[in-house]
Amino acid sequence: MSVRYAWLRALARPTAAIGALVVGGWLVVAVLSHALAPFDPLHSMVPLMTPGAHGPGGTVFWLGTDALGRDVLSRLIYGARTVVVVATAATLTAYALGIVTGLLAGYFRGHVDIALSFITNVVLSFPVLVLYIVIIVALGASAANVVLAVTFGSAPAIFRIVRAITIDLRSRDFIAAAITQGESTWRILLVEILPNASGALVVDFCLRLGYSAITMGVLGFLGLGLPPPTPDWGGMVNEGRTMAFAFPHLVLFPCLAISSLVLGLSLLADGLRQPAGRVGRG
Amino acid sequence: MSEPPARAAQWLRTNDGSRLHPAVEPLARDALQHRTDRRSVLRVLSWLGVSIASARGVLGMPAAGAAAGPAPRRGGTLRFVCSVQQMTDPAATTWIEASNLFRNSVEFLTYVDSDNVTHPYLAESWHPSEDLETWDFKLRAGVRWSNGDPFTVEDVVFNIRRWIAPGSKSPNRTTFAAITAIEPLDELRFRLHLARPVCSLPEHLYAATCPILHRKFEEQGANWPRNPVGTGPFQLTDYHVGRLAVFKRRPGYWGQPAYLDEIRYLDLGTEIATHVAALAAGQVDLLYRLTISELDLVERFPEMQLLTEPSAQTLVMRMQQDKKPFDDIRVRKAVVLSADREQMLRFAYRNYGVLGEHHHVAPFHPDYFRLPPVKRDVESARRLLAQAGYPDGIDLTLALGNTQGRYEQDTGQILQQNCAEAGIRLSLQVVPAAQYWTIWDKVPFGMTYWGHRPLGVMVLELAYRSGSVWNESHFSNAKFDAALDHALGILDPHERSAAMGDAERILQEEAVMVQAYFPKKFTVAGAHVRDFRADPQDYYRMDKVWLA
Amino acid sequence: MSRRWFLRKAFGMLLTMLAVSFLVFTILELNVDDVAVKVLGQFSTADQRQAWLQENGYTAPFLLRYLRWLGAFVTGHWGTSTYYREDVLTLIAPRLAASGLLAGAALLVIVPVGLLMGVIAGVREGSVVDRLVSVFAIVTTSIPEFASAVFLTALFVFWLGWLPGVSTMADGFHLRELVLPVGVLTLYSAGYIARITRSSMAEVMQSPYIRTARLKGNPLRRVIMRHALPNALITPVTVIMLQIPWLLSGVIVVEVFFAYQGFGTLLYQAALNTDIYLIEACTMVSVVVVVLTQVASDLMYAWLNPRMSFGSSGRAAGSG
Amino acid sequence: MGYASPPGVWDGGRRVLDTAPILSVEGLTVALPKGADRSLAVDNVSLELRRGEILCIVGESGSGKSALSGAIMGAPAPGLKVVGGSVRLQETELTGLSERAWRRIRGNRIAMIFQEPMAALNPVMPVGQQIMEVFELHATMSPAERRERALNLIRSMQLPDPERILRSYPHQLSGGQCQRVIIAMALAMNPEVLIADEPTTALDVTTQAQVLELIRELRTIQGHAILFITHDFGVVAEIADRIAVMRNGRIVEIGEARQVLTQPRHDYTRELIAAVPSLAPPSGDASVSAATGSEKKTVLAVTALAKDYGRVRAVNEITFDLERGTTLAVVGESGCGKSSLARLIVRLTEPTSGRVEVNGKCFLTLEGSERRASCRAVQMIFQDPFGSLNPLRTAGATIARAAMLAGVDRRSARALASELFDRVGLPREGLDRRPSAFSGGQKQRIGIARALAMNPDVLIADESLSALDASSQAQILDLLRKLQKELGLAILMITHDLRVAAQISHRIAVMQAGRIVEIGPAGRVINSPEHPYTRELLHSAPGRGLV
Repeated sequence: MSVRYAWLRALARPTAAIGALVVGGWLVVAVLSHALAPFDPLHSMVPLMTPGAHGPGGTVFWLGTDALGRDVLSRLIYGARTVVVVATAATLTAYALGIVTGLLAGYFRGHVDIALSFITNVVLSFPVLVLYIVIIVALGASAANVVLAVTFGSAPAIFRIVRAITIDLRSRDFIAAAITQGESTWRILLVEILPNASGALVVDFCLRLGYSAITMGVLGFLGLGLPPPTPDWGGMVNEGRTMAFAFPHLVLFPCLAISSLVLGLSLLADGLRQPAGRVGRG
Repeated sequence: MSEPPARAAQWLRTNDGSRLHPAVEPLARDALQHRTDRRSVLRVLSWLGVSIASARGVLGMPAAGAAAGPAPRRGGTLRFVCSVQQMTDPAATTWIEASNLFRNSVEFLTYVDSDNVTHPYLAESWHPSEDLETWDFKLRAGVRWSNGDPFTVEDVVFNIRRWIAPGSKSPNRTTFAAITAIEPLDELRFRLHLARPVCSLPEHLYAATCPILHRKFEEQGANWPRNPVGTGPFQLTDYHVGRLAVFKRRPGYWGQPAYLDEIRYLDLGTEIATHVAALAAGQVDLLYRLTISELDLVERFPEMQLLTEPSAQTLVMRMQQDKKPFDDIRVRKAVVLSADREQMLRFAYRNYGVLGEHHHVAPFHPDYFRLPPVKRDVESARRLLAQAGYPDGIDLTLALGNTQGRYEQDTGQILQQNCAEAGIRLSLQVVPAAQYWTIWDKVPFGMTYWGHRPLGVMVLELAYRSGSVWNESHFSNAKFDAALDHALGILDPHERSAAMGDAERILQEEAVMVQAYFPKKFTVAGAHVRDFRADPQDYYRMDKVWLA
Repeated sequence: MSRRWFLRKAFGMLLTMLAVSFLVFTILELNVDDVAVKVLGQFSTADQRQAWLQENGYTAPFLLRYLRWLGAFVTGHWGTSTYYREDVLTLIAPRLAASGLLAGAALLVIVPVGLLMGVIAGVREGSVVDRLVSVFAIVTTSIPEFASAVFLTALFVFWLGWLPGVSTMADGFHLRELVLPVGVLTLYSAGYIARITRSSMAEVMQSPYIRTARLKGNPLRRVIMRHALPNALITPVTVIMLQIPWLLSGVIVVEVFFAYQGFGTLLYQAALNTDIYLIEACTMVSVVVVVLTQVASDLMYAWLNPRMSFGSSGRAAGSG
Repeated sequence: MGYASPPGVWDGGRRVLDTAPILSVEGLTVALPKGADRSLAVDNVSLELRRGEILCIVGESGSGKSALSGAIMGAPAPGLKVVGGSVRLQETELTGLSERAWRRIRGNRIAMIFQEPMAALNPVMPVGQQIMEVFELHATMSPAERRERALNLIRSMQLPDPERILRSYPHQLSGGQCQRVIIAMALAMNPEVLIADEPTTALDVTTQAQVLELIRELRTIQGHAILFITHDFGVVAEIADRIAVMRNGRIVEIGEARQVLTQPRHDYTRELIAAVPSLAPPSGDASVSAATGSEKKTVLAVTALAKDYGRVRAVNEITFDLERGTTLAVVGESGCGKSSLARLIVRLTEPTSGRVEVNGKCFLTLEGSERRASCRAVQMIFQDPFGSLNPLRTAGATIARAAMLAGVDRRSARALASELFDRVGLPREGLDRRPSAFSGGQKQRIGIARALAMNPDVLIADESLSALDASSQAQILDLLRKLQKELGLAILMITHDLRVAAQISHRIAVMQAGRIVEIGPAGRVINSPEHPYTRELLHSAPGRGLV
């Protein structure tokens, strides 16, 4: 069965199926946030209503309202859009950076490899949060800076994965064949090596998306995330934390949201890992 | 009190036995005939050196603070959660928390109680000249510094000269700009010469930045925590910024010794919910600050004493008139007109507070003058914007630092929603608290927290007089300064509030700021903490506090 | 694998630290007058700042300043913090000890729990236990630290009231205050360790030498203890070593949430206050920790895995 | 280590010690898990084994021979289950035993020798300790006595410096030495039955010969009963007393070695024997005429080619010529540098010194586009069929791409691909399928088609047959011969198997430690080798009995 069918067959596996369902669900919520959200997430109505309370004009605050009287459910829905957009953007930029450097280092080895690996090592040994804060305090909090910060955090890890795969594939005979047949280096990298690495990379992409979502949550939690009033899960936890004792709904629902998204992504990654990564037993 | 007013005046005495100031007798008569409220008259009399006991007798007011309760227990350590801030020179310290720390060890010439009545402190007595331009003070005898030196007029002269010196970084330079010279008369007496009459001078001497430091303070490095010499009831033993400060009771204090053995100030960071949790777990006894978001948490613990106090503290969202686009008054007016004060108070502070009127003077300030009510008018805001050349709206940025708590950011977000209705696209630039204090007077449109001041005039003096050290809005208006000087010179509270009206009106017309509400002040104490009274200015004297 | 390997490792380590120090110094002290404002406060006048810059040698060329700073750093003069007004070294020491205590306590729980789960799941691959451990691992590593902190606090502080909500150690050390932070750390990383141990154990159980051990007549328990474990624990142990840097500077969220005065909060506060000298010192300390643990984990790997051991007694004359 | 027994067919002169069988297996049946290609791994197998006898079980992979050995040891591979029949070791019936009882038998009364010697030993435990463990399990001995017994065992395995071997880790020993340690471990408790599961498959020729010699002595001198499992009929011919041929879990033929080898009754046995390429070069036109063809044109000339890896000189001053339409086989054991030589010629690795000329033009100094244009002349096919093709591209696309690189336009490249598919004997519809849909042999054919797409003058085959089973090897050899005749291809065949070299090459070069020790016409090198190393190679080649 060719590789394409492998994906479909994998998705049938329970872990991947649940993961795909959860992630798909949040994706739909993010895309259709305008339609799904019962209220305008930025509009203050009645402060600190408990979940299920009735709002003005027969409406119901299913998940209650926050300190500023904004509907928590609507902010969760729009928060999904923020997370999906920003986390994906960050992960894609990190991937672009990681793949290019990883391929070059893995294929050419020698000085290129030593230099790039050293830079990665330096960035990895830098305390990640100081990196985030320095970037954000220096440039000010905005979606672009969060993307930059998250990219800086994930690119080294992606570099290492791509480099390892490239080194392994480079020793395979079909690359030697391509070289002896006069294939150009760029074609070998992009047509022969990268597609074969895609299996493992897709698995890591799912995990990396999860880490980016967590990082955004942490930044929001520490008050370094997106500027108010952007609905952002981490920010919601940060805002609601002080009143959590009396109004747990302010923090529980955003935490459940982010955990479920990341769990979905991890399950998806784990489910997809079988056909692409580990050689079947026996 | 049926005593005929004329004869009543004769019962009044001054602390130093000097002749009564001519204004005293008419003021007492007005109070007795109920033409002005007796509390504000008592306050003015205390300025003029009249002994409070005699004044209360004449005006028929009960002796203040005759606490009947159980006898206070001596001893014990009080753990006070309060941020321990970076501080070297008390005269230039901007934060109230820091002033509360050194307040235990260094004292003031006068003491203003929570009813705004000025009492003798290091100055035993004082009396002003008729034209209120010369003030004679007599210091308390037998007071010793913690390093053994005697407390003399030399110390006071060193301090006052230091405040009003041209290079001084202390806000006192503006507050006491009127003082032209200080003339020591003898070991314990000195005279102050003023350029213009300032009736409330004794009350100003109790401002947070006016403690009397030892005369060799600057010679010994001008770093008080490192060389904590003081005349007060406690002695500072160790001071670590951001962590801990410890004061122990000092033997040989001139006054009545404090009840507590030791006060430990613990800096538990900016998360106030953490402080409440620590209080609930019995790890601490007293919190310095509680904001609206922790209120519901505290209500869950009935044994905790929730102390609340109306306060003139407020959030000032001011626009710098010398920076684009705020140099155009129509833009400023549009912002002020679109602000919905009720909504801000309701959502950001859950109605625990009093509405402001965009001029920083609180309704309960004695010298407040009621102006016609402020109405929100989005339509005219939109029209003004169009006239100013922004037909399809304008992009503005409000910088804030949540220095006192999350309600600052919430207030900002309500303003954001309000402005949106008028076509103003307001974005919030939230910076870490410490970071905000480095840019608070530089950002064109910023939200700054201002602490309580007993008098409206004190606030306007500090924040809006041209060239004042803390004039963050770079507001400079000759008519306003004149109105302020005029108000400062008037003794009679009734007349003074009329003069204040002009100053308030100018601030409103010039649309200097959006100042929506005066949030109530909360603090909370453990069950066993006794006689700790919340003070509107947050000036906590700890020597009367004891632990049951 | 020999002394040459160790020298090359040490050189790499040194170079990494130098590179990071240069990066940190450039980010924070390239712009000179920012430094002056930070140190003298926003009320200092321009000429005061200029005088201070002059006096502290900030007018020298950038590279010279960097070398001077590096020299000072190596000899222990880390400067005074602009926010705390205290010597940086005396600030960092107690905080490092606090975080070390938290990290130690966390490791004491994470390592046995993680390894035990991993081994049991690895031995009985495909069994119910294995599936349970995998699900536990995936779920716990997917919940961000601040979310699990919220959940645990809601459960143990707000609802059951068994534990204090805060670990400020305000009046002395209380073990009860460590329980929740360690709980959150364990939840987050025990699952990760279990997963790695499980896959390593499962792989080893399939290898030929385990079949040899069984066919020699070893009972299953002995096969696991004498043959499987020594091979299977090599990777997890090195991964555990790499958790140490995370436990020191990475757990800022947990320390901030519980107001635990550790190294993480100090780093966070320093960064918020852009407290230049403190950030430089904290960054260098965490880099040193990262690099040292990397070397330690390599040494541990070589020690556990004779194939990599250096200085072994030469190779028998085998065919190439 | 001399050669005790003379070469030649083993005439079965063994001494049978006693008639009663040590091990008797009746109707043993082992079930495969659901979803396997057949229901039973072992189907109603019966056999007997006596002391002092080697019973060889031979069959292709998947015939169930390993499942049988596992069942006899009471430890079938995961998923397999013994569902019937009995296994009796002298008087004890094994099939029903409890796990505890089985443990007293494994390693004590029945011991096993494994296929992958390096992997069968615990990498983190010294080998001596692994031997002594057997004594711990099955005997009560003091540690010093255990150590002494282990040393004696190592000494009896003719291993150098037993003290150091005792302390060494497996990665510090060679494949051969590890296998001797495993045999020592098996002999520790002097078991009644020894099961050897493909013990020499992973070893190279000379080491394989020594181990087989060792096992033969175990049978004749110490009278062990040995069950020898292998897929290589050459080894069977070398060592077996009796032979059982297995196919799909059933024994299709069992009998005395001489009778099964010379007059096999079952045609499957005949097929297996025929598939073993014989050592004698084929007579007839192939080898002789091409060499003396009229236009003798040298297509490849290699002079003094050398390559250093640090201080080691892997390829040392190699010089040879290759004429059009002829095949030169480079033979040598693993590590002699033959693969490095191939990679140097196609410049996958840059040589340290020496010249390579293709059709008279110097090949090594070309750079950039000129180099890419000229590399058409020399093409390579590789050893590992699974790694030689890009798994994501269809066979047709891979071949067409090669053609395009040689300058053919896209449309005609597609046509050339399908034409080459026919030429290498692959079904047309396979063009659009991915490599994973093909067998090992078919993948090599695609590799060949890809090489031919560039119309090369020289084809280098680097161990291209070693990963295939006997029948596929034979087919590929025929294909290469046919292509050589039709296209006049020059072939450089790199192999470790003398038989393969004998079957295809006109001339043979023998390499040892980076140097060519002997080169000449195939017939001459095989029948009257001049260099002692060549003689040793020829002598060690198993299955001489089949000549």
